Amino acid sequence: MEYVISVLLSGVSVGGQYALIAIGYTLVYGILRLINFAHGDVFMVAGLMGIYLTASLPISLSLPLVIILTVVLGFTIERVAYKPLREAPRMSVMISAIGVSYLLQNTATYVTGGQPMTYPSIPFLSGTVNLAGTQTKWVVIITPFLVLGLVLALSVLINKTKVGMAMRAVSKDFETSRLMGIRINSVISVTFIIGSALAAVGSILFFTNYPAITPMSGAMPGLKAFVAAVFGGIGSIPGAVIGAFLIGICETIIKGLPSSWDVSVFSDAFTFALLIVILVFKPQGLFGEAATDKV
Amino acid sequence: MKKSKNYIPALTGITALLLFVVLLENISSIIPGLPSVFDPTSPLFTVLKKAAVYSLVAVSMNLLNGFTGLFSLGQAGFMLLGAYTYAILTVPAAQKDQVYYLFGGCAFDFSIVDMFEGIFGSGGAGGAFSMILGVLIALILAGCVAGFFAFLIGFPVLRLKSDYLAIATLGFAEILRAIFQWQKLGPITNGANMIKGFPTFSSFNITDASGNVIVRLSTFVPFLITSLCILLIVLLIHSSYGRAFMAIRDDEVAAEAMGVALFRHKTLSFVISSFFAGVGGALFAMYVANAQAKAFTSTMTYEILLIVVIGGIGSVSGSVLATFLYVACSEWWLRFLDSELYFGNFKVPLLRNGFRMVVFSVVIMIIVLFFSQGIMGNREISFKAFRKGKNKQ
Amino acid sequence: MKKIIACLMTGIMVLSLAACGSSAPAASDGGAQGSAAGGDTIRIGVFEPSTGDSASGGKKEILGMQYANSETPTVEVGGKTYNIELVVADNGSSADKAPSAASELVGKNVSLVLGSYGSGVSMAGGPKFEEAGLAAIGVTCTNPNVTAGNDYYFRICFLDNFQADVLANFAIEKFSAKKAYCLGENGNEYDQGLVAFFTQVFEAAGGEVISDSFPTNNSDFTSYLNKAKSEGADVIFTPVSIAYAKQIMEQAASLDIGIPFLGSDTLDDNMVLEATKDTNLQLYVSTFYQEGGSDTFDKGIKDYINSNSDAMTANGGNDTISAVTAMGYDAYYVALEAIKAAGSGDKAAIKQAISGVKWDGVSGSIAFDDVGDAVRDTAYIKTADTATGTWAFEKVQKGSGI
Amino acid sequence: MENTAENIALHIENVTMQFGGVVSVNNLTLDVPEHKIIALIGPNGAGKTTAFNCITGVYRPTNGLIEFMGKPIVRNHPTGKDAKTYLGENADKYAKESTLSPTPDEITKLGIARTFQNIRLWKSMTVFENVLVAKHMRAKQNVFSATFRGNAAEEKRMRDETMALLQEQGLDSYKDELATSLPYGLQRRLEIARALATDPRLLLLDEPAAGMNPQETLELADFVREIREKYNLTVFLIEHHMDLVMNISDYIYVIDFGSEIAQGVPDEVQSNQRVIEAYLGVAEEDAV
Repeated sequence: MEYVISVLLSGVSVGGQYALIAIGYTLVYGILRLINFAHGDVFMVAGLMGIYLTASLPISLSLPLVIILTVVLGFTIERVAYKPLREAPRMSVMISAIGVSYLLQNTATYVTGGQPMTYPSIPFLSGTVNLAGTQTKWVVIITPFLVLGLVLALSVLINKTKVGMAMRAVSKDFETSRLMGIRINSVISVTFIIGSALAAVGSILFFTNYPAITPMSGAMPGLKAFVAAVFGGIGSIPGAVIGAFLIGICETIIKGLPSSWDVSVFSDAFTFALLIVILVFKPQGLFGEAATDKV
Repeated sequence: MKKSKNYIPALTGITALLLFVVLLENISSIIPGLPSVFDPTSPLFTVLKKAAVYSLVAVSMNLLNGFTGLFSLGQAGFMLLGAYTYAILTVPAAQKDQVYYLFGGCAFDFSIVDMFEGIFGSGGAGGAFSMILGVLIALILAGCVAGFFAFLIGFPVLRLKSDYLAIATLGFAEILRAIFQWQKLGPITNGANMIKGFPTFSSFNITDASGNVIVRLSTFVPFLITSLCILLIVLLIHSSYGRAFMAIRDDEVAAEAMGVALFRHKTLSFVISSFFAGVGGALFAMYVANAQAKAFTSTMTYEILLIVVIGGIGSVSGSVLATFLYVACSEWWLRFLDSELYFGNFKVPLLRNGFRMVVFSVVIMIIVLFFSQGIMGNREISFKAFRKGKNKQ
Repeated sequence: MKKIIACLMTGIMVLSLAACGSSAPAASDGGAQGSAAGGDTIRIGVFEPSTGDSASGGKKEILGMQYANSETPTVEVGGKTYNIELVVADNGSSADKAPSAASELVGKNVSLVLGSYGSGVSMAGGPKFEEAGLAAIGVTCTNPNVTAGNDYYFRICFLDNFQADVLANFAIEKFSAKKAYCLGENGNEYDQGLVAFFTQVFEAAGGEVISDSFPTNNSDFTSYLNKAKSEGADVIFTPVSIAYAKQIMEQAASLDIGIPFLGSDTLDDNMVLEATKDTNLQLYVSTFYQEGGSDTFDKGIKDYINSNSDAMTANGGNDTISAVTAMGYDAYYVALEAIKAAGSGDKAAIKQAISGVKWDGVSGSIAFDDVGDAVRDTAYIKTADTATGTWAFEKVQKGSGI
Repeated sequence: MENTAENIALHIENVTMQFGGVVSVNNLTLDVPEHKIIALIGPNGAGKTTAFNCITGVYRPTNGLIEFMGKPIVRNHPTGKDAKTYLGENADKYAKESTLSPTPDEITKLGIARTFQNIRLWKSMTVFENVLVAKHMRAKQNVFSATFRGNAAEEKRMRDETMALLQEQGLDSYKDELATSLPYGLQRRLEIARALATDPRLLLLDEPAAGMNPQETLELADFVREIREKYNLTVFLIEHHMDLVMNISDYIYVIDFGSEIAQGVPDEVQSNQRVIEAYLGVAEEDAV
């Protein structure tokens, strides 16, 4: 029983962290139809910033600064690497995203010297708590609630504010929205800002829980978060969150299966198999809308 | 028609290139005292070999991404299949126990090369002939296995739209890697351990009885195989099927309306591209002298994709050119960026380990953003263009 | 536009060729190049990862060689004094970058090669050295296949099967362990090899082994650790690379796992040690060298690290001595012995000479068997002192002799 | 049509196409007799192109039957979720028979070729290649014979035929130009030439005169008649230019909101009150 609880606990917390990244993917894809391959690496860079900033500044100052700098990074990436390619084929933008991801990983290798870096322990979050006989970190308990809170705030933003309305309009029809006088570039920037801010929060939670950061740390969570976004139906925020929790939980359950089956190595492969199955049988995901191509 | 005549200069060019490679490889033993760069062990030849291998993979990816408009990121996965097929089939049976030491030998207790040695004898010319034949057949089988898996996976995923296809094939490659690393399949794949001991490029060097190399062919062989494969791809691109692929790339709906069976042609392109990626994977295994699933990561696919972009999506010669530049820069010319450099007492700033890759990725971003056509766009280097230039003068 | 690129590329080409030209002196015909090449310099190639997963270990190994080089920068051969120059090539921790790094060293006319940390890269680079007739001395590549089938590869460390044997015996002797949980990275020959040998020995002794593999770039180990706990394992054996080890230790600490960990030589690293500080973890690692084994070496290298900021960074920001550093140090001296025995910087002569070299290094005495492996029958076991954040010597452990 | 003695090339029966809750084509039934020029007209958004897409296999109709040369080529009835939300008629009529839903290339192979409302030429290919690709479908070859040039005779035949076709269409002087570099009128003509290269018996033209001036439109009318004679074609077209429609059509179907509102020879249709209303909108103010 204890064991089951511990597996579910880590599943929920992993899922929550994926959810925060997945929202960034789903928002960007909803609007630009771009798989932002660099998003996972932005998440990794946010983690590194956390390390370098807390080394010289107090936590209360450095954490907000991490979020701000990550937002700046996300915004800059959009302006420099994606905006010039607005009229180019979708493939070019995706290649540009892969290029940015490559650049961020290589720069991180250069800066850290390829050494795994240790994330600082954050008071309270890093503290341990005993839950039904299983010891765990506070961050594990807090993550799902924080995610829910952020998602609620985000849905208010998207459904009740003018910016949110513009975002919805742009994701429905890019060209018409432009004709209707929506400033596309600002909307896209806002999207990237929200996505990056959430990735920064995600990085704080994730790396508090799993404190070693290598330049490749962002790639896997990034890809999985993308799968979660597809699973939930791309463009749908609740979909992405539910998808992320499901994937997080499935993954930890697979890892937790009896060793004699020797299937725990397939926890990542499972995510991708799920992706292929979803794409083939229900390409619009759980909550996405089916789109028909106009001929 | 006129078209067929254009192949004559192209063939002459390829033959000349191959002869040049043989000459280059052996020049240090013919003319002593040349700069060390011509030594058979110099980085020049390592780079040439790797570039030859990569250019095949890049061209195969270009066939899919550039000529058929299918954005697949599964290239590393198909290379993995090719590499393992080749390795498993050619490791001499006598060495299998040593290589598969964790698993008490391999489930496939035979080797194609051994099989032919049984027929033609293992020494002298018979041995050489057996090895060449065995390697060739293993290479073809490597391609076939990759092509077969492409056929299987293509059935569900080729119906997907561009970026979904990309992510699904990427996922497929990751799944393959996990399977090939699985310890339970160890008797076949050697689990996490690398498979080694199979014939590599150096096995093609002609040696005398005491093992001294007389004629080096270790760079020539990858060039020869790659040239043949690329020639096949070019012939395909210039055939009726190649035109149909390009029609799909330009406008899928129109292609279908004009009678191009969309799914069949997409599958065809995917299988052919994967076949050559499989052969490329086998050549890669020959280049690194081992096969290990760890090497075939998505980073490798990205690297090849970036080569294709640098060379120009839709240009075969661009891909080849870009591969040689890319490999030479990343593995040889730019290596100096990785070590500290002093001019007198002045220490050049920034230079330390990892800087090479940073510079490299910045250059790639510049190309992607500002020179999105790549080196060649969708044009080709051809003798025709050459002649045109002459006529203008 | 195309022209600009063309010009740019040509520019880079010319510049870099020039750079290559200036750094590598024009050489030499075939055989006696080592001595002819640099005049009075003998070059030793350092084939180590300084980027990629194993960068941390590779850098520490280089550190040992650099320190040794600063201590003894010359060698006297045949009455003439030669300067020793270390030529470093980064093999990027990956098998596809290793061959070109290897030929980079070959191209720079080194007389022999030291390295690498990690067996995979050594196996990938090995054929290049063999082809060039260049001997390589593996420092901490522990996979049996590195030297098997390659006449030119030697090594000064023990092998995986020996190490696994030692640890399995230690687990039985110290903890009377009946049940062991093994965790390794999927697709990593080092991890999986050790787990396999450990299982053999442990099961032969009547124990039970449960093993799991995690996928590359995995971060969440809590499921695995909880599983070990719920299965009632007596020891957890984690022969994983440094980044994962660090992650596992951190997570184990927060789970209050209460089971002793056994680690292989890779865990003998400051970063792992740091992760155990102020926790109640029990970590035991087998290693090549224990700090305190040679006072002069300890003192010397600490001074070297503390006086050199680059060295400090390479060592992870403190002056704790890693075993791989000691191994790098010993490897350098073995190389010097080989050069002396060969009587020149000629690579063929050196290759011939290596198998006869005997050297009492800081990590013990070193000699080679017919395969080219070091003859070793002991390993050091040390434990992490969680209060002080240092390693404490546990015992010298012998294998069961399988 | 009353005259049943004629062979019917294309027969559309009870075709309904529903997207979600929107019925684009509603219970459409019409006949296209062989060797005739038949027009399908209607206001914007009436469902004309959707009807074409159902015929050519781009969409699978929700319900209905389409026959070509007397053989059923498309047949479907609402099933599963569609059955519950189905808003059209005759849902049970085809339920007993097997469904048929060929892909567009299979339809083309049967002998139905089409052009597009918004020109869809292959932009990176030359005029010559654009037509040559359309020959690919009927070539006797496989990927091996094509790659190893075992199909040289077939390839030569394809090239010769393409060249002949271009000459007939007066496009031969542009043959090495990029298709998209042609003037608009010629691009339309090239699209038709490309469709002809598939050896069709029925040609579907989707607004062939869109964007043309009156002079060009007039020429187009002659051109359509000419190719009908030359290639023994049946033509089914969608058009907005009433001059053109009235000029060349033998018979006209009018649809609005997916349903047929009128049919007849040009004169009948021209004077039909419902057609005029549909095009001009009901003058509600006047009616009050």
